[in-house]
Amino acid sequence: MSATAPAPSTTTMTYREAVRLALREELLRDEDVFLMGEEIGVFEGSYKVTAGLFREFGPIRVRETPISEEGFVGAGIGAAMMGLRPVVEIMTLNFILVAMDQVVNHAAKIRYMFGGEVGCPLVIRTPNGGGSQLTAQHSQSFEVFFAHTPGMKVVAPSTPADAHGLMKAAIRDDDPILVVENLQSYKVRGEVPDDPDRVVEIGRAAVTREGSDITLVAHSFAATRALRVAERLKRDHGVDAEVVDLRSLRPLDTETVAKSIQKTNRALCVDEGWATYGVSAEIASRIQRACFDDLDAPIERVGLAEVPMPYAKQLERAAIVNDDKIMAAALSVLDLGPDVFSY
Amino acid sequence: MSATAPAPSTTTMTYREAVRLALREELLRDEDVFLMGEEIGVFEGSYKVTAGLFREFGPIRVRETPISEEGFVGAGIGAAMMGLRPVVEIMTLNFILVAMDQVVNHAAKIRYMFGGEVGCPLVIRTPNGGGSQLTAQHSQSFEVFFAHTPGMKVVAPSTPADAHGLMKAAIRDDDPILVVENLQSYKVRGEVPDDPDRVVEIGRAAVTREGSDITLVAHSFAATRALRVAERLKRDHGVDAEVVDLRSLRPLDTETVAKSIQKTNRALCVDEGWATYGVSAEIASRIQRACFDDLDAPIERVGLAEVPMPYAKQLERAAIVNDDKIMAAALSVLDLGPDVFSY
Amino acid sequence: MVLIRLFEEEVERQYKRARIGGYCHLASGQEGATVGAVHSMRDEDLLFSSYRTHGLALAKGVDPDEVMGELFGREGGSAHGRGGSMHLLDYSKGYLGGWGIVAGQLPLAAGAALEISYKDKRAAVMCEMGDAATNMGAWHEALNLAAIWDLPLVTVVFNNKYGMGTSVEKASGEPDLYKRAAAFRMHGERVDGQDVEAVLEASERLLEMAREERKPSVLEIITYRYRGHSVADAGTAYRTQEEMEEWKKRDPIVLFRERLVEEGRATAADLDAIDKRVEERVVQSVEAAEASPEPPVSSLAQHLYGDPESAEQFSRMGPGSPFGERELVLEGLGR
Amino acid sequence: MVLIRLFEEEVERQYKRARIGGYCHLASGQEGATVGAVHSMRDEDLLFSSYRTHGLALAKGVDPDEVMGELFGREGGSAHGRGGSMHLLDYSKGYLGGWGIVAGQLPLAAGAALEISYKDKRAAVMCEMGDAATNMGAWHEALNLAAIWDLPLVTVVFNNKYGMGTSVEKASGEPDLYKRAAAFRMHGERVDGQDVEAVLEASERLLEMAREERKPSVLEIITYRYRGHSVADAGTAYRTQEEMEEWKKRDPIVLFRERLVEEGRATAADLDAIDKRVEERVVQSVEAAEASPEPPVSSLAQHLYGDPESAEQFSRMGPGSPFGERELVLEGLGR
Ligand SMILES: Cc1ncc(C[n+]2csc(CCOP(=O)(O)OP(=O)(O)O)c2C)c(N)n1
Ligand SMILES: Cc1ncc(C[n+]2csc(CCOP(=O)(O)OP(=O)(O)O)c2C)c(N)n1
Ligand SMILES: [Mg+2]
Ligand SMILES: [Mg+2]
Repeated sequence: MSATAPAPSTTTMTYREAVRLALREELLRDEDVFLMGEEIGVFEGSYKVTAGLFREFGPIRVRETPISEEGFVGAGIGAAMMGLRPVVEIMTLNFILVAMDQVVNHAAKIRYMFGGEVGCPLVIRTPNGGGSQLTAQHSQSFEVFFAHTPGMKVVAPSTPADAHGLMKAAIRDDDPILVVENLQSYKVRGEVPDDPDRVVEIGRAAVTREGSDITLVAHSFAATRALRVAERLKRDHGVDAEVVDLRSLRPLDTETVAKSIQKTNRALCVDEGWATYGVSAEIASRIQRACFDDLDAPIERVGLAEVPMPYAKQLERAAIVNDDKIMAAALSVLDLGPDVFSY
Repeated sequence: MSATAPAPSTTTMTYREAVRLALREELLRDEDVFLMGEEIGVFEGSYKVTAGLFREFGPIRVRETPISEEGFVGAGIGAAMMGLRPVVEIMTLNFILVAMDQVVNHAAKIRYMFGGEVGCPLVIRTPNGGGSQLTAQHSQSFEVFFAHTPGMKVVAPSTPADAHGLMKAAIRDDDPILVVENLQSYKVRGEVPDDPDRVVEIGRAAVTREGSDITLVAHSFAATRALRVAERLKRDHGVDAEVVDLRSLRPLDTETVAKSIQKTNRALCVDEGWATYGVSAEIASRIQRACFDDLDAPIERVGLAEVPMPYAKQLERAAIVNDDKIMAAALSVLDLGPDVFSY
Repeated sequence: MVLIRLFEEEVERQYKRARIGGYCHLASGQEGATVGAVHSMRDEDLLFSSYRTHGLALAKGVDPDEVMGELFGREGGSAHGRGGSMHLLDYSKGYLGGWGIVAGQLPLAAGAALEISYKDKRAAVMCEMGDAATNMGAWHEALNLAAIWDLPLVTVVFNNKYGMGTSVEKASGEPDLYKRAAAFRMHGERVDGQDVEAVLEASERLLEMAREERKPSVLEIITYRYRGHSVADAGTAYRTQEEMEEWKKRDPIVLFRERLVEEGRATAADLDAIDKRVEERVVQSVEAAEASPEPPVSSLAQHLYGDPESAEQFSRMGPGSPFGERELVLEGLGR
Repeated sequence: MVLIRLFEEEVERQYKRARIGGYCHLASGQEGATVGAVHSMRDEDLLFSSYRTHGLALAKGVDPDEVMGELFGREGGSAHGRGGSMHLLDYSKGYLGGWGIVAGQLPLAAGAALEISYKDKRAAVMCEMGDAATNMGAWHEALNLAAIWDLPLVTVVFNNKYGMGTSVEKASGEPDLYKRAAAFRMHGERVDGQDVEAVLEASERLLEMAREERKPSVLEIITYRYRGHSVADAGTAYRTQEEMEEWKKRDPIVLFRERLVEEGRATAADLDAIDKRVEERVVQSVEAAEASPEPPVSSLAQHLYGDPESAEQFSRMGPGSPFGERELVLEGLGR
């Protein structure tokens, strides 16, 4: 950024409001953009993300659907092939499984399979995550399925500014994108630049805190937790942790992650989802290669206990990733605490 | 095995015949076992795996279904909850996506979500793989989706003996299991012990070739390729490669893999599927940890080009994993050939 | 019906006191549909349902202590505190679970009916679902299988007019939902869910048809939920006050009570006595739930897999800890 | 019809010479259905189909050179050799693709119809599918959406009696497939597919209804495939020789030819001349395919993503090489 540019003005808002603002701005900007999903109209969205938009834009631009995820995700794909820019809400990530074939076997394949003759500028937005006793069928974070699929792009912002900027970039992008929101992130507050033309480039991680002793790598709400833990590490242990917020899972910005670890020589990957065959597996496997000569300790991972989410409060608390677990894991990687990984 | 035990007699057969034999033996052994799937009866199976079984066991034990994967996978789950042991064939792995919700949100959750009050002894068997110009929607290997899911078990045998023994173990197991077969493996020949009581334990990798210079880690048809490449490495370069056939992806036998690499100090993971967020990511990320002080070189991975499978022969050939690519990659890891990973 | 009504009122109170968490879907207004459908079932018949479970579980004979225990997340709950409100289950009572994915339970119910047919048992499966679930692909596939395989399956559509905030008319091309059975040459019919005896008659007949003739069917029960979709929904954004009032005039409990007294089948005093016993039963269920222990954190990994060997298998997995051991090390650090 | 028949006969020859690979689904016997359905479409109407594509593509006006080129896996193919037999597409001609997942194309077709409605265009979408695809959940969801949203969609079911080796009667609870439209209060009708003019009349009328009145519909076309499900299937295990012979007596090409001559609308000589021209056209398409270059291996990663920035984005991904670079390094090592 040039030194003479005026500091852009910003507005403080929640993540939820930032997503809503992005949707509204894009609806205003481009007539081909429309929203589609269950209860996003009169009901204003199950998590109120689309509140007010039905009243403002009406039933064509904000299209309410029956419970038919396979049908309306597919309809989004077909409309996108024809040049519209549908933004399809899946009430929570868990329900996308009934539309899996449409996403993985159709949306992700279209441009390549037809030799570039037709594209699919589709956005699917949906919250993942757990932590409110919603149990096994309603608390998952398997965005890795989509990150594994060539032809898809996957972003998972953690801040209001990124939620706003990446949503806008996704809507303007020519390829199918899964935008992973997060039930816990919705109430996170932050500054969002007052600039309807600002987008955040897809495929770039952000160093959200600089440090020299360890790198915490995370995405979505885990990146928010990682920042909090970094502050605690500083306060309680004088440790300077660097935090890399992946923001985008596909494309994955290995370079930014590797550069950080080449500096800190230690890494902990944090992921709200299951670790095994999860996002952190790819990160760790890339880092061990890119930073082979730089690592002072093995790359460690913290993830959801590898069980379906239990209901009882204390079981759920034991299962999910929380600040204390990340803290203990980081201290372990730093050799400043007990080895929590010797299971 | 005790030294006095007589060498068990064996029969040479194809992988396809070994699967069929396992199914037949289990149908004979347990009346609660039944097969279900598209075209597995009169048509004898799209890949002829079930040939002859409909004639022998009739339409109740070998149940033909309409094209309704979500419906009949779910019916398999419901029947399994009631104590039957359904073996559901999905014609190829690609089609399981329409039943994804039934597998991931239902089968995998049942026992845990209901506090152990009811189980789901279901087998889903299906071939993965590409290599015959079957293109984008028919050439995938995303078994990692299921390996990521707690509650599921996933096995992926490469030899006729394992195909036989693991299928039988899967049918007798009390949990939902995906048995990944492979279109290329079906014609692989090998010895199968003549013992209808033999099962292969789920969750144990096999060292299929001993060596000291590098470990090739693979599953399914890639493990067959790895063995062939190991022989070539010996013949052409005097290199002794050890081959670990994972056989089971969940549970994953990290111990056997780690022990091998602690000996060879070098590792190449081979996977017919996409590498990014794929099976090899988990392997590499576990090895870097378990073998942190043992590795002489970064763990490398070979996978399918990260595109939907193209049709044109030479594009498909360029996309898939083949012996020559594995060879070149292994030499690169061994510092005996050009660096093929410096992309 | 009274037990269900009062039980759910207590559930709402406990929810507001944060003794119950997660999603909580109440069904006041639907008791006629629930009791009418389920009371015609035999012990050997099996019931599958959606996430709106409490009444169905109680009607199928699940112990109120176990239902309340589950809502409290206790070991004494019907799923030992792992499932919560949406995932009650009592295998011994033939209640095969509450399920959270709309229409996801339909294929499972078809599978349970397949088992009955496979074993040639004299029993039937009833599968409860909401009106909106008829728009899911799983409905189509499961019913088609039931039709071509002659499965003893009665699919019961609780048509309470809305799926969350979306009316049946808006969501379904054919809003006379029972007519959708015709796509499978299957018998379908509609009944007034506020008249518990009418429901009872219909469901008894269709269950019998399933059990004896192996003929599957669809029973659409017209009813209404007074409350929002879940405790989190006020339920007023998408429907009018008048509509709600109108429906309350035909409350299934009041209607049945009036009929019983009118026809001399019971006195008001008899019924008051029942109400009183029921009230006590509800209080007792809360006490039982409170007395039941919380599942210990050390049991986090329990019940993931069935066979006793698997613990050993999984302990060999080491890094990545797919059996949750890592989390156990970190136990007590919850925040 | 003759073009399609002869073209596919040539395709089979080329397949046996291994010039064409992968799955290859022929449709001889179904030409009356294909031409009748598609020739009533306007240029601005859109066609989606299953994997049994060749005839549909040709009927919608896709250049035979491009079809044969695609089957040969050449740059000149309609998908530049990336799609093969199942995935022909010509956007400019309104042919929106052959698709390989049974019923997977239905929701897409509904989405294209939604675009027409969104933009208020005077056009319609036709979606071809097989009989067996009516048993998939996607059928149910897509048609329901078309119904409630008044989408200009004509769903055409090519009922050739079998899905692979499974008969319609065995697979579908309601084997009169057009009646399944009633589950969405949608118009459905059935027509004889061996009579190309009857099909033409019906499809023209239904397309018009979609275009002008925004009324979706189902058209079931009764027809037969002479060959197996794909080139790999002999097609004899599940049906009798008599049945096949019976159907061949009502060959759509022969019937139409006879009618034209009988009614004096063409002479045998006219028709022979057409046949000859068509034969030449087929030969020419093979020549064109042979002359077209193979896609270079260096283009392996091309067309994965649309925006020109993505190459740069992906090159930063490094290890794991999601853009296929590693494979390019290994190029030429194919075995
Ligand atoms: C596949 C899927 N999509 C969305 C949801 C979220 N959801 C839960 S209940 C519900 C409404 C269901 O309505 P209906 O079937 O009429 O049952 P009711 O709630 O009225 O009893 C929705 C949209 C879900 N659980 N599953
Ligand atoms: C979801 C799915 N399941 C299975 C298959 C394999 N398969 C391809 S075509 C086919 C038969 C389809 O029959 P029908 O719909 O009648 O069309 P037809 O082949 O007769 O034209 C099957 C089972 C598939 N492609 N997709
Ligand atoms: Mg409802
Ligand atoms: Mg057919």
